Amino acid sequence: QDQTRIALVVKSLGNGFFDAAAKGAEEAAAELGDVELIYTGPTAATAEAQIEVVNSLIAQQVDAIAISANDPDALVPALQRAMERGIKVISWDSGVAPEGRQLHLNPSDVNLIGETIIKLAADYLPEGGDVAILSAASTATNQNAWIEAAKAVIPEKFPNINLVATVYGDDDSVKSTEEARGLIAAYPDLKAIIAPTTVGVVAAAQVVTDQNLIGQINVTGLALPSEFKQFIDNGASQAVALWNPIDLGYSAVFLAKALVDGEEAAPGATFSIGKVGEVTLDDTNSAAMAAPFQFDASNIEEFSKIY
Amino acid sequence: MTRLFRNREIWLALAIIAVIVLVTWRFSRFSQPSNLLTILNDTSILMMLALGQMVVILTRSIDLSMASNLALTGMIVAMVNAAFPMIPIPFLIAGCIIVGGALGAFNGILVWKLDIPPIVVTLGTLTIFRGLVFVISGGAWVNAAQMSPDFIQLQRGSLIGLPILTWFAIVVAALFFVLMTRTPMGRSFYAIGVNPTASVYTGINVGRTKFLAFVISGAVSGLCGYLWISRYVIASVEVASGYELTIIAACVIGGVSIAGGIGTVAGALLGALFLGVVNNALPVIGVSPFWQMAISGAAILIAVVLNARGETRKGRIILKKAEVAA
Amino acid sequence: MTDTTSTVRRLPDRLDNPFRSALLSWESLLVLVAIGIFVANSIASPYFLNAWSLSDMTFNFTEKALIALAMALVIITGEIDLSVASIIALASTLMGLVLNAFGAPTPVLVLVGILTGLACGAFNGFLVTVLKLPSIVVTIGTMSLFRGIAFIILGDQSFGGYPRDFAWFGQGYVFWVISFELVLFLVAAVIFYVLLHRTNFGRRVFAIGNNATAAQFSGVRVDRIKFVLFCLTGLMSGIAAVLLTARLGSTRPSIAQGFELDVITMVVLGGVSILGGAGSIIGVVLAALIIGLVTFGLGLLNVPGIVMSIFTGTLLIVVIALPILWRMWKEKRA
Amino acid sequence: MTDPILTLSGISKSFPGVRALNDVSLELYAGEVTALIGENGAGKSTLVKTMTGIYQPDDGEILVRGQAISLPTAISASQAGITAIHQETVLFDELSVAENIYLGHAPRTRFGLIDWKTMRREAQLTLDSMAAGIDAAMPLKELGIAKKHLVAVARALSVDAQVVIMDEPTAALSQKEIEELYVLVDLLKQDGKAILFISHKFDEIYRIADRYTVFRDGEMVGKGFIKDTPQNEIVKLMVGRSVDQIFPARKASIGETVLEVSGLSHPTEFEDVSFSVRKGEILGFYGLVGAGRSEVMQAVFGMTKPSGGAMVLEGKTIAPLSPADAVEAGIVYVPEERGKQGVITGEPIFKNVSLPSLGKTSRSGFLLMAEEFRLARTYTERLDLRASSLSQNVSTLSGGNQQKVVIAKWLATLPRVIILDEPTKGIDIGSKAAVHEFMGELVAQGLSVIMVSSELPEVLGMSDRIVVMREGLVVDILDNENLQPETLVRLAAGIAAEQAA
Ligand SMILES: Nc1ncnc2c1ncn2[C@@H]1O[C@H](COP(=O)(O)OP(=O)(O)OP(=O)(O)O)[C@@H](O)[C@H]1O
Ligand SMILES: Nc1ncnc2c1ncn2[C@@H]1O[C@H](COP(=O)(O)OP(=O)(O)OP(=O)(O)O)[C@@H](O)[C@H]1O
Ligand SMILES: [Mg+2]
Ligand SMILES: [Mg+2]
Repeated sequence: QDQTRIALVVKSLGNGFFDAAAKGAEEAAAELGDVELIYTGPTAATAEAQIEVVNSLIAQQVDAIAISANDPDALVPALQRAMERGIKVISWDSGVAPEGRQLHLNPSDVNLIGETIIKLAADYLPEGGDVAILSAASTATNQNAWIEAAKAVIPEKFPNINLVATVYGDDDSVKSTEEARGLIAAYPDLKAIIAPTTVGVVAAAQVVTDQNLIGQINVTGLALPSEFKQFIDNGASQAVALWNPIDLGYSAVFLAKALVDGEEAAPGATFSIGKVGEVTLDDTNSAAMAAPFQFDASNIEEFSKIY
Repeated sequence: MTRLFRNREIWLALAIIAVIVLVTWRFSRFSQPSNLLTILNDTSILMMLALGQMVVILTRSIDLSMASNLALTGMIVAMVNAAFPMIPIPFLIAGCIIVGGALGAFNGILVWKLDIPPIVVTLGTLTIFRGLVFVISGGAWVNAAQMSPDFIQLQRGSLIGLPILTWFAIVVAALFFVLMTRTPMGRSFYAIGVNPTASVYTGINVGRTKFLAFVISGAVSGLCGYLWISRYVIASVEVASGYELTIIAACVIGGVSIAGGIGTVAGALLGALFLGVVNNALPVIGVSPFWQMAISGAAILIAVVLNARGETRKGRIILKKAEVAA
Repeated sequence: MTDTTSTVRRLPDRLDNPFRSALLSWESLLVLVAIGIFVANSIASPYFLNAWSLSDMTFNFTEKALIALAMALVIITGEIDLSVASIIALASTLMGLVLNAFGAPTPVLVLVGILTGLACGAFNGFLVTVLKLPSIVVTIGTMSLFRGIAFIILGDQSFGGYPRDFAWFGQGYVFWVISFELVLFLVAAVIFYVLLHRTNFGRRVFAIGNNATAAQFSGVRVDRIKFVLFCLTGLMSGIAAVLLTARLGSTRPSIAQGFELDVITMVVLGGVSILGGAGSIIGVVLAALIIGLVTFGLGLLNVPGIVMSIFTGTLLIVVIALPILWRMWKEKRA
Repeated sequence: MTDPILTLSGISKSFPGVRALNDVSLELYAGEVTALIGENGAGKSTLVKTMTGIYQPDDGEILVRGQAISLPTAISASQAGITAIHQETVLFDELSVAENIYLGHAPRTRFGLIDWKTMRREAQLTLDSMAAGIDAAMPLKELGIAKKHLVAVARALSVDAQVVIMDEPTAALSQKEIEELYVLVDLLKQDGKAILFISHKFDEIYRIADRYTVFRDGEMVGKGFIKDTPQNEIVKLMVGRSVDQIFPARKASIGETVLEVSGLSHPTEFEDVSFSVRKGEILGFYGLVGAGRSEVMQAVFGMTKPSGGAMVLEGKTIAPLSPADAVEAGIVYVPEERGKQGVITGEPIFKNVSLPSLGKTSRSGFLLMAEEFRLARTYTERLDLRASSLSQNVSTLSGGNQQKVVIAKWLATLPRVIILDEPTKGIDIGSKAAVHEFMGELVAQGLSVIMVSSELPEVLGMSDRIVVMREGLVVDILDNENLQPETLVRLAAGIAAEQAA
């Protein structure tokens, strides 16, 4: 067949972040010309559901799979089978263990993200204080990596920040809301909630707004500007950060296409990712796309129109 | 007095108070009125859903589709609000009740006219309704930014010191109380649960009564669809996914017999409140979130064992001696 | 009976023609449905008719179908087990635990998985038969409890690093495209068929489902049989846990979330009466196949899983409703 | 001669496979009791249900005072002035007595809500007028079975009706309550109500009925005035042949003791129950309904757990923990509630019969259907079971034939002791004689039979010895020789004790 069929598999459909990524992927497909994009994923963010999706992609003999995984290990056997059948496999956003993919595209550098999320809170806490993390699923690879990195950076760079708890909202708005309430109830001196997930950050900001704690508790983390604008506006949050998911989807398609076209994924290799620039693989065949971008009152209006 | 203590609602209320006292003992802030009111508010939606489910369970049926109904109605109302923000909220609420009721009526018709077991019907509509959420929304979420301020703020307002959401629960509970104790329809739910064949002899149309029970549970789900979406300000496919079991758990803890015919409004409310208090207490006393699930599972089992103890039918007693002792 | 000896009437074994009733049975309806979907799939997707595709398809349902075999028996007795998916989670977690803590070899892992399932099933069975609690409530409770324990053990961690020979249970092929999972399922299906339809045990299972009180008055050890069935469901869940863990190569506490409803859908679609007393293993096997065909076929068209669930939900209701509508229509005409 | 209040004519009703009623007619007259008589399955209850809006007749018309009416629901029947005490209990355990009486026609307040106060008051009035001694506010589940039946009667009387139907109202009542019911029927008669009375007991039919109508196999085969018709004529109409009401002579030779029960106790139901039964003996258990006889039998059968006592079967101490243990030991029990405890409705005859004997009809746990059919045929044919085939569903059999299936099931296990709990309750006269005949055969074969019965003639006619129970205690054990019925009644009702005191 003449068209290159690339499947963009996301953690779950309907998530604004991934919809934005899909938009970028479409752009890339249009730019490359001979690419047919299949945008798919489960509705509930589970590994089993993703495996079924991968199985059907294998049966359809697509040329490449670019996946943001719900579990780094559970998908390995299925993806290995895909590779055995000649399908190119890359992971992006949330990675798969190295043996289950040919390369991984990090949205940004793990350590950089870890530092950024703490810095977002610390910047508005000159005298320091208690902060807590509201994460996504306890199994989410990328969130866990960022939290590890954040914990590592606290003692030396932010000694007066006291991380009191890490809780998990499973990227479910209800669970996230409950966990945020729990944090506020359990830690009366809490000064900031850091939610490195677009679902959790909205839930936490809504709770802070509902409980009239604006000004006392600052919500921060990783947020989609379009979903989060109102909370910057009402002061529940001072600033959040995120990379550009459109660029992420765009880059993933470029990388997948490059592999299909015969480029080798090996440590040190450099790939062009169209208008975004280029990336270089490290010794685990991972690459980082760009530094996270910070949104605050000064620029949220503008970006909320884009994604 | 002994009769009072045979009453399972009393025991449940005592259990709830015990949990509150225990937690307060370590964290005095827990029993502050404001926190207790917050818990009540947090539990309001579950209370209403439990009441709807109770009516269905009383008739020896079960409605597994309530959470999906809630998600579907919620998505519809969110999309309508996003598209036509000028429609007044009371109209939207009425619309939710009608849509939810219609979805419930679909379950009810299958149970009534085709005589398919309710668990099968609602197992099917559980997946169908949720699938429809995806179909109508195309998988996209409706988020806070797209909803009108009124839509979000209505339930957050307060009236005589209580949030509007709590008032919704209070009004719904009062309506259910009148329905279940003072109307022929309410009594017929009990009757067909206790003895369906005998109900026919008293002129009750068993199928139609079940149908009505499903319409009621559907209407409640619909109402809660709006309340849920405006509370958590996000409408997505996964809204309240798996919540049907929590609703049933609340009923069971509240002493609603899964075999039908037994259950009270107070019981269902307390059952929901019990889950609300426990869920609220865990993070406060610093129990790792990973313990939460196991603890609520154990709570359900303990409640069921205790309820069953109370329910061991003290059939009739023949021996005079034993009668005196009892 | 003084004068009856002369007028003893001979009772025939049966009046209806067994061949004719087999033709009109639920199973034949399911066979038609299955063939219909198979043909539709072949037309809709060029990738469907391919040995490897069909083999991959079986992975989508074999673990659930294994549990459905045992669940069918539980439902025939009028009980239900909603905790099966949580049993998988707990069994998988404990397998991971013994692997990571003691480096246990594959046979020990398999044993731990199976024994955990059995123990969980026995716990359910105890609550249902000894404490006389309704099974639907008990298993809603243990559903949270079992998975909750997995969460306590694992927290945000995962267990991985399962040995290669262990992975074979979930990924290995016995012959060409015939996977170990499929073979195991077929063998189990035959065993369950014999157990339910050809043994005294099965006959008693049906009797309990039809009228547990009368069965007990007839000397059937109702509680013992129910207890065994809950253990059996636990056991099958344990086996499914071994397969699923081996297939995924890792354990998270959220493993197998939502399986219970899929399993019950298979059982009900297979013609097992949710009210107890009726059902067949052949029906359950066909229903598993139908659900596999539907989901895989729609997957090939990249239909999202949630939309597939509309199809399975509708299929469930329509397949149950059709015979009823048919009967009503016939009655109206008569 | 007045015109009838209610006239049924040309009524037909079919169920899938059964023609329950075929062109039957019936007239009910004000101030008179009409007895409806027929064998089990003759269609009596079906007719009642068509008259009360529960079933719709396929054909025919119902006239009230000459006006043709249709009764689409149970409520329309009570509005038309027809009320009934149904054969099945129309009662709700979890509801209060008052609500049981008024469910479906409860008094309302101005706002259309149920008026609990009025309801309770009216219910209490009705109950008191019957001298029932029941508190209307009580939950029904706390009443004994006989009192429950009185509630059912009160329910029927709470409707202001011209036609009162009673479908076997005395089946679950003891002698004292039966007498009170007769008084009630007389009062209704004086009020000018038309009463339809269904019963299998001829003594009571002759006592209270004015007219009779006889059904056989869904057809009306005769009617007339009771006082002009001798009993054997009605019986002949009913069964199509003449039947002796003579109990078979007991000719079995009584041997050594087979089962010895001593000091059997239960925390709430019975205490210190001791008796023994010998080979070839029929041991009768007499008592008022609710005396605890069934509970004792179920304890012997391993169904309920006794709190104390011992049982010795043929020299071996046994302690059955479940019916399965009892069956293995050789004790079997034909329960009182046939539909709930006796037959497995929904399964065919042969599966019902073979269920306790599966061990014998199978090879190493695997079913052998041919063996099952053989076993089932042997025993059902011995009992002259009326069925179309062994694969017929037992739920489609009449009550008497269901009872035969239960007995066949137990005979196939070759028991030592067979306990029959109310073996002829609700069974028509023809089948009754067959059951009695058969009990005679059982003892002749060397079995021991324990027969629980509330019917005096049956107890006196069949038993070798009689155990009388009252309120969970054994009052006396009597040899059945020249026993006066009065003795038994006095013992069972505790009158003797009072006189002595
Ligand atoms: N709902 C039903 N479905 C099928 N057959 C029925 C149904 N109800 C009654 N029958 C059949 O109709 C016939 C008449 O039954 P009915 O209950 O009227 O008898 P009956 O005269 O009241 O007997 P009994 O003295 O035992 O109460 C029987 O053969 C019975 O099996
Ligand atoms: N209050 C009650 N509620 C429900 N069922 C009852 C009640 N009282 C008695 N029964 C049932 O009615 C039947 C007769 O009661 P019981 O066993 O106490 O009396 P009995 O002396 O054995 O009388 P019988 O002559 O009817 O066998 C039993 O099957 C019992 O379970
Ligand atoms: Mg009758
Ligand atoms: Mg009895």
